[in-house]
Amino acid sequence: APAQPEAPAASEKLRVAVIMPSAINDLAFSQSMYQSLVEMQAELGGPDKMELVYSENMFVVDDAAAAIRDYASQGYDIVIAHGSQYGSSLREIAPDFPTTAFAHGTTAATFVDEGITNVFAYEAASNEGGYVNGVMAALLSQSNVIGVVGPIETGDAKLYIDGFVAGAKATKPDLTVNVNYTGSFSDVALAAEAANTHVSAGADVMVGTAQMVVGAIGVAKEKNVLWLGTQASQTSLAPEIVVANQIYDWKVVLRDIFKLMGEGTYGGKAYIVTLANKGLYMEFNPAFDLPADVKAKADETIQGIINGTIKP
Amino acid sequence: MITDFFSATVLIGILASGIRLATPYLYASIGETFGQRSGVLNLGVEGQMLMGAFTAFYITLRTGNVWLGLLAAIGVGALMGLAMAFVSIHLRAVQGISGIGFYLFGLGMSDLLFQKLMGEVKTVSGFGAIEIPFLSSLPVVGEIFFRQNLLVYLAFLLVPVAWFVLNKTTLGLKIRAVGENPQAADTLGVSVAGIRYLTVTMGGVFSAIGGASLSIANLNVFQQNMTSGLGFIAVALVYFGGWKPFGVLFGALLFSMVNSLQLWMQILNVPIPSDFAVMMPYVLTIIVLVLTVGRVRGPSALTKPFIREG
Amino acid sequence: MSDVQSISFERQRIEHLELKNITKRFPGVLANAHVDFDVRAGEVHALLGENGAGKSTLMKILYGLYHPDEGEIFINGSPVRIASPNDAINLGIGMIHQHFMLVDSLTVAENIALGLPSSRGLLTDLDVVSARTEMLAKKYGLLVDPGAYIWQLAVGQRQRVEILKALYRGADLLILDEPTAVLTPQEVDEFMETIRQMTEEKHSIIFISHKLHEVIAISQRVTVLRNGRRVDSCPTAGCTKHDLARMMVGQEIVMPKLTTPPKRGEVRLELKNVHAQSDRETPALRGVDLQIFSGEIVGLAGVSGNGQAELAQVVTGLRPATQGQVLIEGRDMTGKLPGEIIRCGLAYIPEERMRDGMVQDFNISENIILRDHNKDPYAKRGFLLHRVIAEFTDRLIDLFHIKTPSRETPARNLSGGNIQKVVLARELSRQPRIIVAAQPSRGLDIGATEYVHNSLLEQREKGAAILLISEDLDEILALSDRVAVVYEGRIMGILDNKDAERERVGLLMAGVHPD
Amino acid sequence: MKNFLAKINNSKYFDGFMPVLAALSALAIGAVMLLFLGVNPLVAYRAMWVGAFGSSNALAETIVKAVPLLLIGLGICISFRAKVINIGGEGQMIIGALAATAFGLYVPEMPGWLVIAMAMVAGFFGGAFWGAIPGFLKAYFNVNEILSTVMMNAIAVQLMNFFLRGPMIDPNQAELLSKIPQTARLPEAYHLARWLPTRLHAGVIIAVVLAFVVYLLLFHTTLGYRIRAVGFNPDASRYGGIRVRRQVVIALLLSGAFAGLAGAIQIYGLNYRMITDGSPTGFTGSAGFNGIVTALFGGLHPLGAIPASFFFGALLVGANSMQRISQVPSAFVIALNGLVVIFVVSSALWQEARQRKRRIAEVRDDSPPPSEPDQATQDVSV
Ligand SMILES: Nc1ncnc2c1ncn2[C@@H]1O[C@H](COP(=O)(O)OP(=O)(O)OP(=O)(O)O)[C@@H](O)[C@H]1O
Ligand SMILES: Nc1ncnc2c1ncn2[C@@H]1O[C@H](COP(=O)(O)OP(=O)(O)OP(=O)(O)O)[C@@H](O)[C@H]1O
Ligand SMILES: [Mg+2]
Ligand SMILES: [Mg+2]
Repeated sequence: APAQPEAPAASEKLRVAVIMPSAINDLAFSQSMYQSLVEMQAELGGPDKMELVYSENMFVVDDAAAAIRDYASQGYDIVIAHGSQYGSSLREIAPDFPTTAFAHGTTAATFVDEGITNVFAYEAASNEGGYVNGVMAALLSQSNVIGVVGPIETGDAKLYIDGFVAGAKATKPDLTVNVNYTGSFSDVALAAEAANTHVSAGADVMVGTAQMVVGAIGVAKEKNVLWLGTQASQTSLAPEIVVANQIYDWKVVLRDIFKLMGEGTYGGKAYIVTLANKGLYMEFNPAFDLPADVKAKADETIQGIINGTIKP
Repeated sequence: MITDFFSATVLIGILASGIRLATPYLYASIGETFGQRSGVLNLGVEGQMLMGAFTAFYITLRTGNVWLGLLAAIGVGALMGLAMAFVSIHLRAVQGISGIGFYLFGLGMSDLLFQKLMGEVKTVSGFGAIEIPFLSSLPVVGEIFFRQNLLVYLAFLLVPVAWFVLNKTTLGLKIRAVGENPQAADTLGVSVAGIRYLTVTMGGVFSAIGGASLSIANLNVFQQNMTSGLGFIAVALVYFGGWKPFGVLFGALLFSMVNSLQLWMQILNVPIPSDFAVMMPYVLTIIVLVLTVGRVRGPSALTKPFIREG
Repeated sequence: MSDVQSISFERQRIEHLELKNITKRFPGVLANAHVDFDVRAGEVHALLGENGAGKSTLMKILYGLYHPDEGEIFINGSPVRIASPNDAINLGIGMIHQHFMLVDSLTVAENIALGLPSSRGLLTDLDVVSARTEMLAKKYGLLVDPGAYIWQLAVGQRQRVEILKALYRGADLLILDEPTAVLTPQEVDEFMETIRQMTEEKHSIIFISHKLHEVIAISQRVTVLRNGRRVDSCPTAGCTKHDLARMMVGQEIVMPKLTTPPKRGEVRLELKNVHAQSDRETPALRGVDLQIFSGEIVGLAGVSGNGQAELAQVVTGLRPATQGQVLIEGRDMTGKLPGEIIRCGLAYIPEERMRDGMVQDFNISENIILRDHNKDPYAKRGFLLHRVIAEFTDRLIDLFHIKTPSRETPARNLSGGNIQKVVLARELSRQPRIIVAAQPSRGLDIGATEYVHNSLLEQREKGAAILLISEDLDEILALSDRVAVVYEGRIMGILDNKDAERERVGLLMAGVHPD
Repeated sequence: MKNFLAKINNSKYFDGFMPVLAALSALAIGAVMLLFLGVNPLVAYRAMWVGAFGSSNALAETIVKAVPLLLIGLGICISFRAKVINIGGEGQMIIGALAATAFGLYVPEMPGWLVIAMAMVAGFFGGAFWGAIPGFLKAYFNVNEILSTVMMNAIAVQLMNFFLRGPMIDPNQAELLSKIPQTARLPEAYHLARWLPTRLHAGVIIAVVLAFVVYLLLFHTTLGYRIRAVGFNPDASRYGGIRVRRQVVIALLLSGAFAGLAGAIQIYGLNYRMITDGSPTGFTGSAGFNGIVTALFGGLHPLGAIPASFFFGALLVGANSMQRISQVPSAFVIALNGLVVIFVVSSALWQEARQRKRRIAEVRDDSPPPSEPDQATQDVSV
């Protein structure tokens, strides 16, 4: 269990603002952060102890920039820019508010090298959970064909998918992993058709990342194909076929940041959430009857990654 | 690798998913065709689809009855259509902008309702696949054509029906006349406003059904902005089809099949970047139109409000 | 109006229709001021007036297209409310509009069936409509193919469709707003016959025309409007053209005529074996040879649809010649762009002025520079010189007596005759070396017609080579030094003014060589 | 008093308030929705007002938002006047930005002002190129521009994604785990001047100056004359010696060019690097569509587009501020924008009807005919 975090100033309320590129309930990237923040709020003792405000669907970069500046000037203690595309704006705004903390993900850039000291950076080693999912997928697949539905071929999505492919191939080298990208984060219908394509091509296990995969999960459910999720829990959509989800739990990062803030440090540290630091964890669907040997292999892989014996 | 393309699996896959992808376009584009043939450009299709998709989904979720969901979508589509009709016919608003207004309204409203009434992404059991007895067991064609859900069949049925209504009925005659020369139709006692109200409202209904075909038949989920630009493509397809139902059918199928083709190309490791694969349906639609260029002329009165100033 | 007569299909026949004290205002215009008008069964009542006098407005009120600001309408003594064309149709009123009210992309039968209940309920019954149309057509001598698309028809045929539309709906009262403006003399004769037949069957007819001889020939009564007011009404019997003209414009009008012999100079325009296709992609010109000299007017006579329109378009570069040559002052201009031909000093008064000659949404100044907008003195280095343009426009408004509130008025707000004058002013002020004038007086009142004719003669004096295309034989004979007759895309013959007798020209127009 | 009110009501100066009245009505409906959402409308609208106008920074943000709207609106003024419905502003903006960014990143070092100037030109040409394609297809292949521009938007987004994650990716990112699809940052020297501490940048000057240029172009040059003539009546234009198809291409090309310039200015004035989130509107912020609305609100008049873009900039910025301060869902804000657009565009009729009514009321029974009646014939003697 995590240690009690130290609130910045015991009496004062911590004021947190977050800017997210999609909706707080997208079952994916934005939801992962929102959820972590809500849990942090509970952990710190509710709205009286931590105020939380958010701007969702801020996919327009310069709108986000305006929001970041506005929150900062309203005196929020920390402004979290939860989207890699916001980096440029942060770099510009942060120097104007030296006593406000900023956090930015997913990226590794804190701009410390540029003399900016109040930006935290965080990213997720999503390839780790991807690798674990890949191992399970390979073992679960009877047809030895696996389908992957991606949005655009970059960033977190690509990282996850690369990890997944590596895990699958390491387990069964002759396995076929079919990947297609829909070119969109929102086209649910195309994601569904991408899934259909995988099924036609013989896939009996599928994965995917980003918010449009709800379409693909629907197909998986209908065609009774197994699904492995990432970013947030997707089990509720199809309890019959979701095997497990890699969950991003940003609380690890948030706790440390809040602690440092209490100590008067407003940035300069970069975090990577991993299986080892529990910022990533695998959530197994209890309703899914996962064969024991697969579960064992998964646990073994997780351990291996944590130990460093397996490089995803 | 190239030969893989000609395997039965791939061909069947392309055709079957092409047909599914084409379904929402067909509803929205045929509805839009009626509106445009009578002289009204509705750029708000996307908004109507989203509202239809949400309503159908939510009512189905609440009642467990897809038919009620569909009916509710029809109702909401009719309301959105009526509003569009009122604004463009009675208030004579510039149709291009008012359409964008309805798009924004539908985009925001469907999401707002989604957040307030549901809060999270859920699933329903929508219209299931209906296997047409005997036909569905035919090899190849069985899977492509005869194992789809009800709304897919209806979409394809809509095409000949629309053709028939436009070309063989007195209503169709009025619609065509009103879109070409409303003054002339008016002098013969045809109610230009009445016809346009009808077609634009109908367009709203069909767009909403198109949305419902996603949320309670094909995908069985609702997510904000789930149509993601589909409504605008649907409007473009009306132009592609030269304002004719069968032309629209051709356009919708072409666009959708190429879209599923590109998904296959990615799977079969055709060495082009995924972005270029995704581009293909858009590029090909334009190219086909260039190659098959005809002197199709749109309805002469398209976007022109009718005024009898006196 | 509490005792409004209810509209039903079993209505009574219109024996007597009266418009009383009708007033109608448009922005900036009093179109009708306390106008009284009436018509009886079996009678033709002609409505006369200059362009913009308010004739069409009055008739549109009767047909339910406009709502009067004041006044009432009575049928057989009881007041009626006509709120829409539908009401008018149900009361037995039919109207042939000044501009065709036909849907080009539909067939004749579809145009006729439009808005009528079908014998097959929801489905169209075009075969039934076609059959009935053919019967009606035979009865009134208005032959036309019910299956043809409107865009395929010549104007004369379109006019027949308009009449058939009204007859098909069983109109007791027919409003004919300038129905003859676009008809050939032969077609006018046939049309008059149709009207007579209808009055014999006790139809009431309101007839609007700028051609006084038609009014005299067909009507029993005449009412004259001027500036929206009724000037006078009187029986036609005993009236002469001069009387009517005086009533209309307040003074006598004498139509100008050629009086001097041509001062012929060099060949300005020459066509050598020109071939061209029509819009319907059928051969329209099949080897036209024609020369026009400086200082002369050559009239091109012919029944409409024999290639006149295409000839004008080929000369002006708006239609490609498929074969042959067009020479302007000796230079081969075949296939050149319209812009290049404009620069040769060619003026063109197009037949479809509303469509081709004018940008309706441009104001008068902007229309004045349509053909020379990028030339000195209107523009320098790509910039328009608005002051120069304005001064020039004002001069032309003055010179050509264009009735308009200002030079900033959009062309669409001008009356038909004044639109015409703007085109004329523009074309004639360009100091043209060649003028192609297609149907220059169509739709104009007599005053304006006189003015156009005088202008053409003046240009002839100045040495322009003029090709006058007209379906009005009187106009051709009055103004042409030589008359060329076109038939099926060929020149049937060219007659000198002195040899150009009506009969000879008529025979040539019918494709018959007199000798 | 009553008389006075009637006088105001009939005054033509009141016409201009009709759109404002309409926008207020939309906000009133929005207020009802807010009550349902459990948000105090007064608080929300105050946040909106403050967010758009409340401080010099707010005002600056409003103007910053208005700049691309104005530029794209100017292009729309040109193309719509030629009756060419350019829905491709989104794609043209993207291609313009790509061209301008590539220019700044890959040309050898040069004085800042020169790079900026040339990058603007690159953006202009990039957009022009992307606009010219549908223009050409329309003029010579009869491909409807609504169709082609919608398709070209989608193509541009994919091209952007391809370049930003591939050939043009920030060399630093290429080595990182996250591989954000973004270009390297442009050097300081290449940034457009800013009025610090706000984000207001010199792009606004470019845009306003260009509004006057487009005004001159449309109404004082022969090119503008031709474009307008073709839009009103292609038949008459041909008759007037105008090469109709060429004007169609030019109109779309210019329209695209302004969108491309808008893209370039967003990069050099605001973002300093190009980033994609993969979505169609992440970079453009829907300016390609909103620019159409802006131009039409401005009556397709370049100078009318200036206040119209300011109004929309304020609406968008204010709405975001409302979301932040009163925590209404962003969805509400989008729906509200839709309502405002619908209401304002519908108000044009009232404005026209008022004008018409006034002009009809001016007509008296004894008013003289438009000009002296018999003049035409009086002077002509035969
Ligand atoms: N819808 C309208 N809006 C504004 N003004 C109009 C309208 N209709 C007619 N007018 C004006 O009313 C006056 C009368 O027009 P009307 O068409 O009745 O003339 P007319 O006698 O038919 O002329 P013409 O011989 O040219 O056909 C004109 O000044 C015209 O400009
Ligand atoms: N929207 C309008 N605003 C102002 N005036 C109009 C408008 N529409 C028509 N008019 C004027 O009203 C008159 C009546 O229009 P109508 O349709 O009868 O054509 P017209 O101009 O009389 O035709 P023609 O050219 O054959 O004489 C015309 O003189 C025209 O200038
Ligand atoms: Mg008239
Ligand atoms: Mg007239």
